[in-house]
Amino acid sequence: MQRIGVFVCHCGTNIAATVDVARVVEAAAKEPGVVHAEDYQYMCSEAGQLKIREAIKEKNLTGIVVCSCSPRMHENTFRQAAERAGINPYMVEIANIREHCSWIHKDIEEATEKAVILARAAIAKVTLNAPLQSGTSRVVKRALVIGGGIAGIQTALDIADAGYEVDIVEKTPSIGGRMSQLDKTFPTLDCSACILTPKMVEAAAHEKITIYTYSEVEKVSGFVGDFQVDIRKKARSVDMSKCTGCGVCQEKCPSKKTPNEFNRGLNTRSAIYTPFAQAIPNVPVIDRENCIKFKTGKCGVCSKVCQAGAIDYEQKDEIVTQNYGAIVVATGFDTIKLDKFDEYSYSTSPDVITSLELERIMNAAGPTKGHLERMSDHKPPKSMVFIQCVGSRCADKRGKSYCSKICCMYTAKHAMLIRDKYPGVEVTVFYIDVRTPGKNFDEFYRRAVEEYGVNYIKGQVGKVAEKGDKLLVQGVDLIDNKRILMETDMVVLATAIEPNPDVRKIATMLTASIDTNNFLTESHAKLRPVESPTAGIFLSGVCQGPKDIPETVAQAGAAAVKVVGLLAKDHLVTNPCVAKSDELLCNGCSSCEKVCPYGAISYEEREVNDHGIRETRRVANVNSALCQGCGACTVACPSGAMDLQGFSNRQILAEVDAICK
Amino acid sequence: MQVEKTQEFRPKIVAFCCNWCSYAGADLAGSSRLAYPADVKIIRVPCSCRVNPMFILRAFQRGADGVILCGCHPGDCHYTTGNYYARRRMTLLFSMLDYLGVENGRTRVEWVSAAEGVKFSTTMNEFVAKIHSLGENVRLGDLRCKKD
Amino acid sequence: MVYSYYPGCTLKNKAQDLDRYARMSAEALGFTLEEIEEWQCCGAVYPQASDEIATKLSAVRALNDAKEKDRDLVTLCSACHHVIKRVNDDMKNVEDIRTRANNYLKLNTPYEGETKVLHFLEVLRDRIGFDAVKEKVVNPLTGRKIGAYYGCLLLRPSGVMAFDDPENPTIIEDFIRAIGAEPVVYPYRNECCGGYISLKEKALAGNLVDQVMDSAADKGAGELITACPLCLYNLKNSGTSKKLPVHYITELLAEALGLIMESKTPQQATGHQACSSASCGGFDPCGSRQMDMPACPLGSLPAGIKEVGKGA
Amino acid sequence: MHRTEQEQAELIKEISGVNTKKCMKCGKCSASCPAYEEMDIRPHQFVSYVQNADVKALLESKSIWKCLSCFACVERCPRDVKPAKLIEAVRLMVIRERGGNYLTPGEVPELLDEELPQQLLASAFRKYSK
Amino acid sequence: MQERLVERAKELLTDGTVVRVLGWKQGDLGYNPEPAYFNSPEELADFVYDGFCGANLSKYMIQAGKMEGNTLVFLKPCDTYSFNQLIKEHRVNREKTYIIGVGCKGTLDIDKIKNAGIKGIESISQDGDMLKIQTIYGEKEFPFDDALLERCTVCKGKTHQVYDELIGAQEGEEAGPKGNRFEMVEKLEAMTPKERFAFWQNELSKCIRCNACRNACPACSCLKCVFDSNKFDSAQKANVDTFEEQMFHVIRAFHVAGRCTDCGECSRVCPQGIPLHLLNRKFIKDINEFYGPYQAGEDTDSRAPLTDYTFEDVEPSVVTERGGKH
Repeated sequence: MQRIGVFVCHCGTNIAATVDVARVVEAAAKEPGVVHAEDYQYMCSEAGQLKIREAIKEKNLTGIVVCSCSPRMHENTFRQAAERAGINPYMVEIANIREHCSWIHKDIEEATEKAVILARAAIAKVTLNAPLQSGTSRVVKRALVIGGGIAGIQTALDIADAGYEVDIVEKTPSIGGRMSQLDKTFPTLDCSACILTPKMVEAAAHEKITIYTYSEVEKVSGFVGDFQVDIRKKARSVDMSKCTGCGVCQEKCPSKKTPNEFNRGLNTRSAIYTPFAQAIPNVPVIDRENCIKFKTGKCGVCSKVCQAGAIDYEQKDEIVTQNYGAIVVATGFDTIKLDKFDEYSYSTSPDVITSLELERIMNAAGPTKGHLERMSDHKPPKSMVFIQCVGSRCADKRGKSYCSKICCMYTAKHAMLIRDKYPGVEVTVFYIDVRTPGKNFDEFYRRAVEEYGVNYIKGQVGKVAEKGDKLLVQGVDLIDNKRILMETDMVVLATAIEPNPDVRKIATMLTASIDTNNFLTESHAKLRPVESPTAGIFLSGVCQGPKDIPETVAQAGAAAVKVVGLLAKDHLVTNPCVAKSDELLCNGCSSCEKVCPYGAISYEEREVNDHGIRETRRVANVNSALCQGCGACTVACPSGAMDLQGFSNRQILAEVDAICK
Repeated sequence: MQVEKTQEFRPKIVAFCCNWCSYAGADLAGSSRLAYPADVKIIRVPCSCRVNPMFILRAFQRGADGVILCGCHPGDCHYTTGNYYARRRMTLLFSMLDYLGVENGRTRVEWVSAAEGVKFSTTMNEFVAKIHSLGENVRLGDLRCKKD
Repeated sequence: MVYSYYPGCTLKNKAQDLDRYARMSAEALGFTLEEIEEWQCCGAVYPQASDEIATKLSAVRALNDAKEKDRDLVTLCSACHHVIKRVNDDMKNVEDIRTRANNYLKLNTPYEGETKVLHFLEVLRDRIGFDAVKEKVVNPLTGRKIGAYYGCLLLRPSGVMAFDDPENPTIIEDFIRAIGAEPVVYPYRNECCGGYISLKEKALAGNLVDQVMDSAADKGAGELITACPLCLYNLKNSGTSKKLPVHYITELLAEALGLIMESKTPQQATGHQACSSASCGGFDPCGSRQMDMPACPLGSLPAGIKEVGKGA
Repeated sequence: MHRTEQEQAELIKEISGVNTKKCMKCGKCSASCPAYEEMDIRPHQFVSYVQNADVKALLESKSIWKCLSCFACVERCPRDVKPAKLIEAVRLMVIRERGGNYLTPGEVPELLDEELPQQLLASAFRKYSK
Repeated sequence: MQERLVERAKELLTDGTVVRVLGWKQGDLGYNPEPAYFNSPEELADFVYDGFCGANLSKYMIQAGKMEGNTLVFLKPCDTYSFNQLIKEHRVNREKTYIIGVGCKGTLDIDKIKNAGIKGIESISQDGDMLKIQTIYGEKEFPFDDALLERCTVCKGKTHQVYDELIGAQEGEEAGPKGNRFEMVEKLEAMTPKERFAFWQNELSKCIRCNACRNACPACSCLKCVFDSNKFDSAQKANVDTFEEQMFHVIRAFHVAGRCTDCGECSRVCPQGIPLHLLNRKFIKDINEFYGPYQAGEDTDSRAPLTDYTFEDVEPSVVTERGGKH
């Protein structure tokens, strides 16, 4: 028979104001097995914990129940207290009488009665608890970073600088990400390439960093400390060890009609290409879908002109399998498709562009060599209109419900740069709200207005219509309450950003959760913002939520520290609340194996001794390092052979019985 | 001879909540002070897929008037797929209970995320109201339906 | 294939061409428009208020008629299509309206939005296929540059109408291509011409029509086509800017299919049957009175209106 | 029956089914409205006027007769507020409560012309009178 | 037919293909043959195969598979679904089993004959469409079709799903005209909850917890039933019995949901005549409607409905939404 101690917390007045704590103690003391019951102001305090430890020792307690706040808050605190007093930490149960009771009920009678029942359920459960031993698992001292943008690069650099191996997997032919497409960065107006390129070079040169470009994560198995990952290195058709990066192949390639992704389709590229001049690695890839050689079998120009003999049409995709202790997701973002916003004529007029397209137009390496011009007739504009919140803050299905956060600032940046470089261009910004929280951000925006004469009009635009070779912008000025009908030369849409669509696939592989907008969910919105709820998975950059470059870099560093903290350990303590099969009851039917999301259950032929009968049976075997303790198998098992430690059938039934009594 | 009950009907309601979403949602309802009746008692399970139909039947057999199972939204399961299995199991179980002629309003599944404190509270309020309208559970207590 | 067909009041007199050419073209394309019996005016304006039931009943009757015959319901006039489609959506999705409407109508079985409402153009696109239409064209309208005028009622609100992309529709352009002409895309093709208020707000309607005409002319259209009698009237009669000819979609379809020799000038298109304005006796602003369709005596329009006025 | 402005505002919300609190005051409804310049109170203001129970001004506004019911505001609103429904509700309140028909049969003959389609009269009566 | 089976069994025993035969042997009455092992050609003298050999022998193969040497088993078409399902669940050893698929004209329900007032039965033989019944009161006749078990009136098919050879049957044989096996389920569904409750109360009240259904059911093949182990036990042993007793049939039906082949053994063996198959069929019907047609035992590798899912599965609320009758 267990000797149970019950500890009821007042939580100041949080609990005590609505629950008659003394009555809970009194009722608990009468429960079978309870040999000690007391209450205290703050059980989680050092003094409170001391009370628990003393009672355990004095009364020889074998299990304890703490009636307090949510176990999500202090279960660990009390488990540690129990352990310090010499009993197994899993002999602790929490009755949640704060979040689930005192905070939501007003009537003291009702709340007290409920608190007593919750305490009884916890007592009934703890009576059936058994000491559980945590196992250990190894930590592979290597990290994987998925995505080679500024978030991924920074995370990799910080992990590598701490002395651990890091691999970056990047889907496109070069690392660099969105930031490499930007012209200048707010609020300081540094050239984006000037600050990014050195980081790219540093990452490439770092002895601890391996970069897999033109590669994708194909399969992930394992768990925190020991993930096994298959990386598909897509065939580049160019031998990286031979290519000198001279670029002749790209010049001579006869297939030049493919939309240039890096320039957002504003111009075209050759079928063999590097996305941009500073690409790392500076080795081109052949886009086989658009290559004449691959489509027709004829051509082979690139191979002929390559002096290094690096072109390899026979190259195959390659699978690299590697083990990692931690994985960082840094898959970044893209702008949303604008096909649902045709009132702004994006799909009909080439002079209506997105802000990211404008970045490319403004960039000296872009399709117009940095000259501001209209894409329809290549004439310089005399006036430009910027429209904010296109697709952001939309409650309807056309757009995104959230604020994309970066648009207000980059629009101010664009407006300022244009007014600075082309003072003759009239710039008007239609806004709903200007949101500029951040150091020197509002000052930046005000400069655009006050020093550069950018015309900010409050009011969302209703329609952009082509009229002759102009664009007619139809809106209202909400401050003046009057109609605006403005003819302009170019319209720039501050398009909402969304997580890279690939993230769904990756999240599924990693069993990391994502929200309704496809952003990865953090473990705690405030206190664990760079960790996924799935152990060993960390988040860096916009894949977690909209953010600008400084925030991304900060988060990348934070994720790196969390990874380093994990990799610094030699072993991890595993959760002992895992499934366990009773070999004497197991039919060997495989039902449990089919529902296990972790592949933690295998079957083996084992000799069992069933009350004297020795025979070889096919029985389930749970790998406790892989099992995460969901319990799906326990219900699939018809015979009840499979049970979950810490949440056993008998324990849950005991809670049910106590509540229904 | 039955003594006439003067006491107001106080239903017994068991809510199974998965640890990652719904239990956290219930915590959020608590920290947001979103009230729901004290008749609801929550049992924490790691995942909605841990809930064996036997637990639910046991609750009814022991006098529960309503049982509700809350889990992560489909697609958001902490264990990736647990709630999909739970969804099938509960669909079939509820349909069977209905087939046996017991009020199917006494069972419910609701997907509540950790962020949906409001939904948790409204769901519980609705569910308690529903159980009030159905009254005390008589039929579900003994599914063998044995006549006296 | 036989479809139940709801012509609506205007197609029975002022817009007889729209109606007649639609039926002729339908037969040529292998489907039949069978007019539902004893239909009533739809009221021409969708009653948006949640407490209006009586004004939705004529649409429900038409919908139920099609349901009983187990057919889809085809419309042509944009206003009728808008009203009937939206009422159908209410009957399907708004419990309060469904219950109350059924309480009024006391049908054999309650109507719950079962009928599928199709616009004539949707039949061409989704059932016949524009490629099949193209194959039947004997007299392609080659060289004609035609602007599609969608107006507002076919497209919006897009959630319910589900007709086409509300901001960049293509169905009429595809239709124009099918009959061998060249579509001209212009930005104001989905902006309202102000037809509804053209009775009393001449100036406003005029401005809006000018905007549409100018926009279409700017992009090089030689003529406009529409499915809406009200738009056609307003585009022709309001505004001050230079006018492009306006035709009904079915008129050009019939022409391309070789059913009539050539499309008439705008004057001819509707002018010759001015007499049929008569059917005002059947016109009913409340949309709940029986219409006496086939023979309405000529010239009783004002009288009919007065009568209704008195009754109201 | 006399109602306070607050009650009238509630009634407008009820018969229109519009939740005025969803508005984020971006002005896209007004920016989209083809009749904007003819209106004294603009579509986006209808939302805030109802929210603030300034119903008297709305009942006297000429805007209610100018709305084209083209649903551009409904289609383009990013918050799904449906200003057109509010305008319709105010219009109904006028023609129902004051008997304030905006069109009388007596006016009709002089407004007619040869080509005028039936549906224009039908819709005018539907919109302007009860 | 019986002779051909015996002859072939003797051959297989003699040539060493198998060391034992699992079949049916004559019971103490003329209409109650029972499953039996035959270890030598001589023992086969007691072998019988007639319309009363309803017993599904698949389940016995779990035990037989553990014995030394190969076993010959005779399976009727519907029994092979059960056997396949047991292969899927790794419960039987296909390699050690020699299956003769036997033709089946339908199996008979003695109670239907007795209920028709025929008493003192000594033996029954078949003559064309009629049964000739020798009773102590003389010979009686009874139409074969009227004596069929319910399950045979809605026969799943005459095709064997797994076999080594066929006797008295052809590959791909069609079943005769079939009734709608869900007819009674649908009838129950159409009742009010009160009527349904009354129906089940009446039926399940007859249960004497003899476990015949559990013992006969090929899906109920756990080494140890949950009701016999302490896995779902809580501290108070006395109450456990009531839980078991009160929830037994529902839990049993749930445990075999998605695995039950609808072989009908549960109802056939129930001494109280409870239509237990109606519980299983409800699950089968729901599974078919919610997740697409599924027949347990049709193959050995597909995922069972309860160990599978799709993202778009119906929500449990579908039960209340479609219900309507309350």
